[in-house]
Amino acid sequence: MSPAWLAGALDLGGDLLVVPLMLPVVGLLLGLGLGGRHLGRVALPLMVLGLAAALAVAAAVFKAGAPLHYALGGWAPPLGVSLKADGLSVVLLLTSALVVLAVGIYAQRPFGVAPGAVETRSSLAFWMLLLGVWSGLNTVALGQDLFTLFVALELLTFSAVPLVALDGRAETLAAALRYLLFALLGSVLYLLGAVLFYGTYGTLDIALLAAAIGGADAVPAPVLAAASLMTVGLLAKTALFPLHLWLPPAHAGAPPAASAVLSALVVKGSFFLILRIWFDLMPMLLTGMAAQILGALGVAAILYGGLLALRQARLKLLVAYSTLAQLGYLFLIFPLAATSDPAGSTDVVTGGMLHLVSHALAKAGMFLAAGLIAASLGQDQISALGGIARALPITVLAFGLGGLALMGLEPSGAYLAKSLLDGPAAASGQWWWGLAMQAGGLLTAAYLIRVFYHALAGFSHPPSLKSRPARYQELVALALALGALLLGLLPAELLGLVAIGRSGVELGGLP
Amino acid sequence: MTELLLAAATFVLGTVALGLVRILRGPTNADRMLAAQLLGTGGVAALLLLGVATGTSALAEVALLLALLAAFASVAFVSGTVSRDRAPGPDSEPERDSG
Amino acid sequence: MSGVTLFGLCGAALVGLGLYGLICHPGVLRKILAFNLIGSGVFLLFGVIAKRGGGALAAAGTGIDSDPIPQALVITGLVVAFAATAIAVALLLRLVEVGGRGTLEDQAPASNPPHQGPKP
Amino acid sequence: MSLLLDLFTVIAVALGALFFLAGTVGLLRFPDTLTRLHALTKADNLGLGLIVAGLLPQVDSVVAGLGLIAVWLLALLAGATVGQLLAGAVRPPGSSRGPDDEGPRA
Amino acid sequence: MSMALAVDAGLALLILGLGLWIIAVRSSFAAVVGFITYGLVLALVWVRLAAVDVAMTEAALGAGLTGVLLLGAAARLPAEAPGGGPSAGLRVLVAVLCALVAAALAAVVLSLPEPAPSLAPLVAENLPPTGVKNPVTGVLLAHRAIDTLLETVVLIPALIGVWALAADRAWGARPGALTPVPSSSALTLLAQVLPPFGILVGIHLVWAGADEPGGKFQGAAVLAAMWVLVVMAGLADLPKVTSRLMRYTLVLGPLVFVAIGLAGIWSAGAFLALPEGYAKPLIVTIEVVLTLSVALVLGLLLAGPPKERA
Repeated sequence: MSPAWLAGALDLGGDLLVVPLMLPVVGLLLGLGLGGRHLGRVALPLMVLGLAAALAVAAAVFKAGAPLHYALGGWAPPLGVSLKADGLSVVLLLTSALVVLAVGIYAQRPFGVAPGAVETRSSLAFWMLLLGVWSGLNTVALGQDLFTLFVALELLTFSAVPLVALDGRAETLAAALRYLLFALLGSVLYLLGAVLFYGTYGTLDIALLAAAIGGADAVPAPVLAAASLMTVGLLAKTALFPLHLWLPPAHAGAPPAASAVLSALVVKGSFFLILRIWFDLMPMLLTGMAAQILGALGVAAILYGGLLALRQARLKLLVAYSTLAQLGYLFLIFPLAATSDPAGSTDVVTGGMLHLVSHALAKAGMFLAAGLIAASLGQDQISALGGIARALPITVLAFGLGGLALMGLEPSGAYLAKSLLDGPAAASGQWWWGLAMQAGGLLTAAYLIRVFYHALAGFSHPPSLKSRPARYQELVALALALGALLLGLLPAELLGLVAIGRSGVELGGLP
Repeated sequence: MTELLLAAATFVLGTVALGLVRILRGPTNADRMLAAQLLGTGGVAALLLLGVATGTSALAEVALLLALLAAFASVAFVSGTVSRDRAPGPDSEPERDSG
Repeated sequence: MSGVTLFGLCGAALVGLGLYGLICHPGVLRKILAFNLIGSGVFLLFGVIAKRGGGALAAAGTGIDSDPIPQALVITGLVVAFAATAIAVALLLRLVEVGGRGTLEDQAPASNPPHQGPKP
Repeated sequence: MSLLLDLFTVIAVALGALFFLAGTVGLLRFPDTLTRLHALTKADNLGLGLIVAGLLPQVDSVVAGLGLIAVWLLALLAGATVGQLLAGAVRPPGSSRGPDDEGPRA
Repeated sequence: MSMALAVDAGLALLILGLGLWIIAVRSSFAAVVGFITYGLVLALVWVRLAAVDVAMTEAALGAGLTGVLLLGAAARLPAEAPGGGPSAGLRVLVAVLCALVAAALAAVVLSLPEPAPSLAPLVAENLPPTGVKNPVTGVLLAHRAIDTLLETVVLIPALIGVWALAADRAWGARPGALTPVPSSSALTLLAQVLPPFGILVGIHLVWAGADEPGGKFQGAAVLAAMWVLVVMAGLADLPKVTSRLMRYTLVLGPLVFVAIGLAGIWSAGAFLALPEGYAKPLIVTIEVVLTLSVALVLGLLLAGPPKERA
């Protein structure tokens, strides 16, 4: 199948977008036929292909300098459904492919099946669900129809929730159930918003809706209701404060390979849709109140997540609370972009996406490293980490580098992101957003230094390990963390890729 | 004739809806299931009446589905009550599953 | 007031009712029921919008009495809602089996949940 | 002729509706589950049967008529079985599970 | 007209009353019985909204399969302790907030534009190339085929998610959430007579779905219900979760759909496009294979995770 696909991708440029859309789906379907015994090994080449496809789309978008469009089935919207790859899509496609591939390599040990052994429950479930998450993310990245995006969100949810409860303990089952209830409420609110859009404008296509809303003199009541309902629903899925209750137990309780995917990618899927709604669907509504509220919630998340991370006794819970805080940064782009000129707002979005990628790589690396530490020690109490830096130097280095990237030290992606965000914050006189970022950075440094302190203490007395991680697992975590740390070295032209499809967006155009 | 058949549909629906008071009062779950079953049959009758009244033949198929699935649900109900406790007493609260 | 509008208001009320149940009921099964109630309220709005979209055309004598697109979306949505319910029920039954309870109450949003022993 | 058929429809449908009323009254007024069960299964099946009979003259094709009868037969079968099952479930465990075993043997 | 309005008003009242009952009643079992009744009434509402396809889906899936799933869960749950949940004051606050949400939503519904926008004429105009006469089927399999494809794909992770809740040692066993009813001749008879009839209805729904109301989801739900009935009567065993044949059947439908979609790139110029003149046979092919896969998935979702037999 793959050679034919690649050949098709090569000589049918326009159909390129179908490849990232369908590759994980076909993998998922064939995977069930194949069974858990071989799935882990077969998934790897598929993931490499997926990365190649994402790179090909990125190259095509970069070359064209404009978004790529594709009408599925040859039916143009509003009757049909279309796909679009712009700068934002490319970022999500690439990040997903990278993290999924890294996790795929890491998970060969916990979820692989030795040749000749029988299929186990977790081996089949993990790989199938990982492919499900990936399918959902790629569809979220490319979809342009509000209902298709709903189905993609459900694909993401149905794959992510069982990952949380993969080990079957009562705590993780309860965490998964709570996650599911939040996510389902989110989906149904999103769907409610979508139906109101359809009832008002008779289409679900983002571009057509944006044109219709932009052309109206006043915003009709159903649109306001739809915007708030969809945003609240997606916030519940993204776990923005105060809808975050489900996240820490779910992300901390899942197996490390699953936690990495959940924290790095799954919550970003719903965040991505919030971006689409506010920047592509109704940019003119992004004035005043809405943007300020989202920003304020972001600040609350940064402070709350940071403070609670400081108080955690367990390493994985600390990393999970850190995710809450880091998600908060992403929401600062709404008030900052709303009050900037078009060029400034493009910078802000670029900064936000950079932060998204940086956090995805760093957090995936940290969760994988934390998982290796927990498996080696048999527990993950932070106070009992003494000497671990001597016993597992590469793993601890990976965790540390990921931590540095989170703190936003130069040349990390987060550093570049913050500098892109700081400019507009200062220019528009909104110093308080910059202050919030500084405070968040300090908190991040504080909770990570606590970990480093314990990990480096007792250097002369390495603890006895229950098991040793495989070298390639340590290297995968290290590579992810290094990627996050060196992201800031990307050349400026490549950063321009993110802005493709952004230009000319007039934010807050409505009186 | 159309008005008459519609009126009959309303009447049947109204009466079986009245029977739903049994769902409220119980006392056993079997009584509640009986009321649901009555509503199922009444719904089938109302669908047939509506279908003939409005000339929509597909409604007979909806009625067919309704009858099929209502029977299915009743079997599941019996399977549920039997597996749980063989004789639901006058108290309708589910008992703790001991097995 | 037409029947269609009546069902539209009904859908709005069902969303409110389900929302209350989802937030206030301690039992997970009841939360699942409440979710299904919200879902059906939303689907009902789809149906109302489909019928409204057909109404003007039916009046114009086109022989169309409803917009098929929202109807198709509801069919898709119903299947997805069934799958969601199946996962939720399976999780709940497993939680009862392993943890002996059908609520999520006891371990509410504590930032430091009771110490969990090391994974075997 | 058509008037006669219409008259038949009116009478049969009205009678059927009355049976539904009777079933509801039985469900609400009878003292215990078993008697309610027996009252109900008879009443609603007869009611549905009468309504189907009344509608037969009004449909325009034989297939549609057969469809109506099929719905009724299905409801009859399902109602009878479910009645038996429910009766078995309602009976206390001590008493014999008689009705179940006397049911139509396959 | 007034008679029709009376029917609508009665149905709306019934729906609201049952909704209130489902939320307010104390016993879970009674709430589930209320939910099944609610689904039956909802099917009637869909008929009144001129959505016969949806009415069928609601009757089969919404009331039927979901109802059975929830009944099974209610039967297995331990008794709820009375009380629990938020305090009375908080409840009142939530109730007021929810009432406000409902009221705002109602106001929005009333403010929807008039005349209502509609894609119905566009669908009617573009239905002939698909070769089918039921516009809902046309939308599901041609105009918005990607939604239908993704939705059948979604069911696979959902099923894996359910299976993943098994105990490790039970992997390879048969699904265990369906309680067989103690053998009873009445049930055996029903399980022998009903399925042939139901299978006929299911096949008819799929076959007729191209041109009349009906389609694969409705047909598949009926087939799944019949299968589960036979299993509950103890007349057949569920397949083991490791069964190869079952797994191939599960993915056959979506894979054929993807393959036909990909072939569309070469034969009709776009992914999921159907070549002119072949549209109807291809749609019927997709419907038939999807019915098999979807019926299997629905039945297995109902059957729960694998469990070792005691």
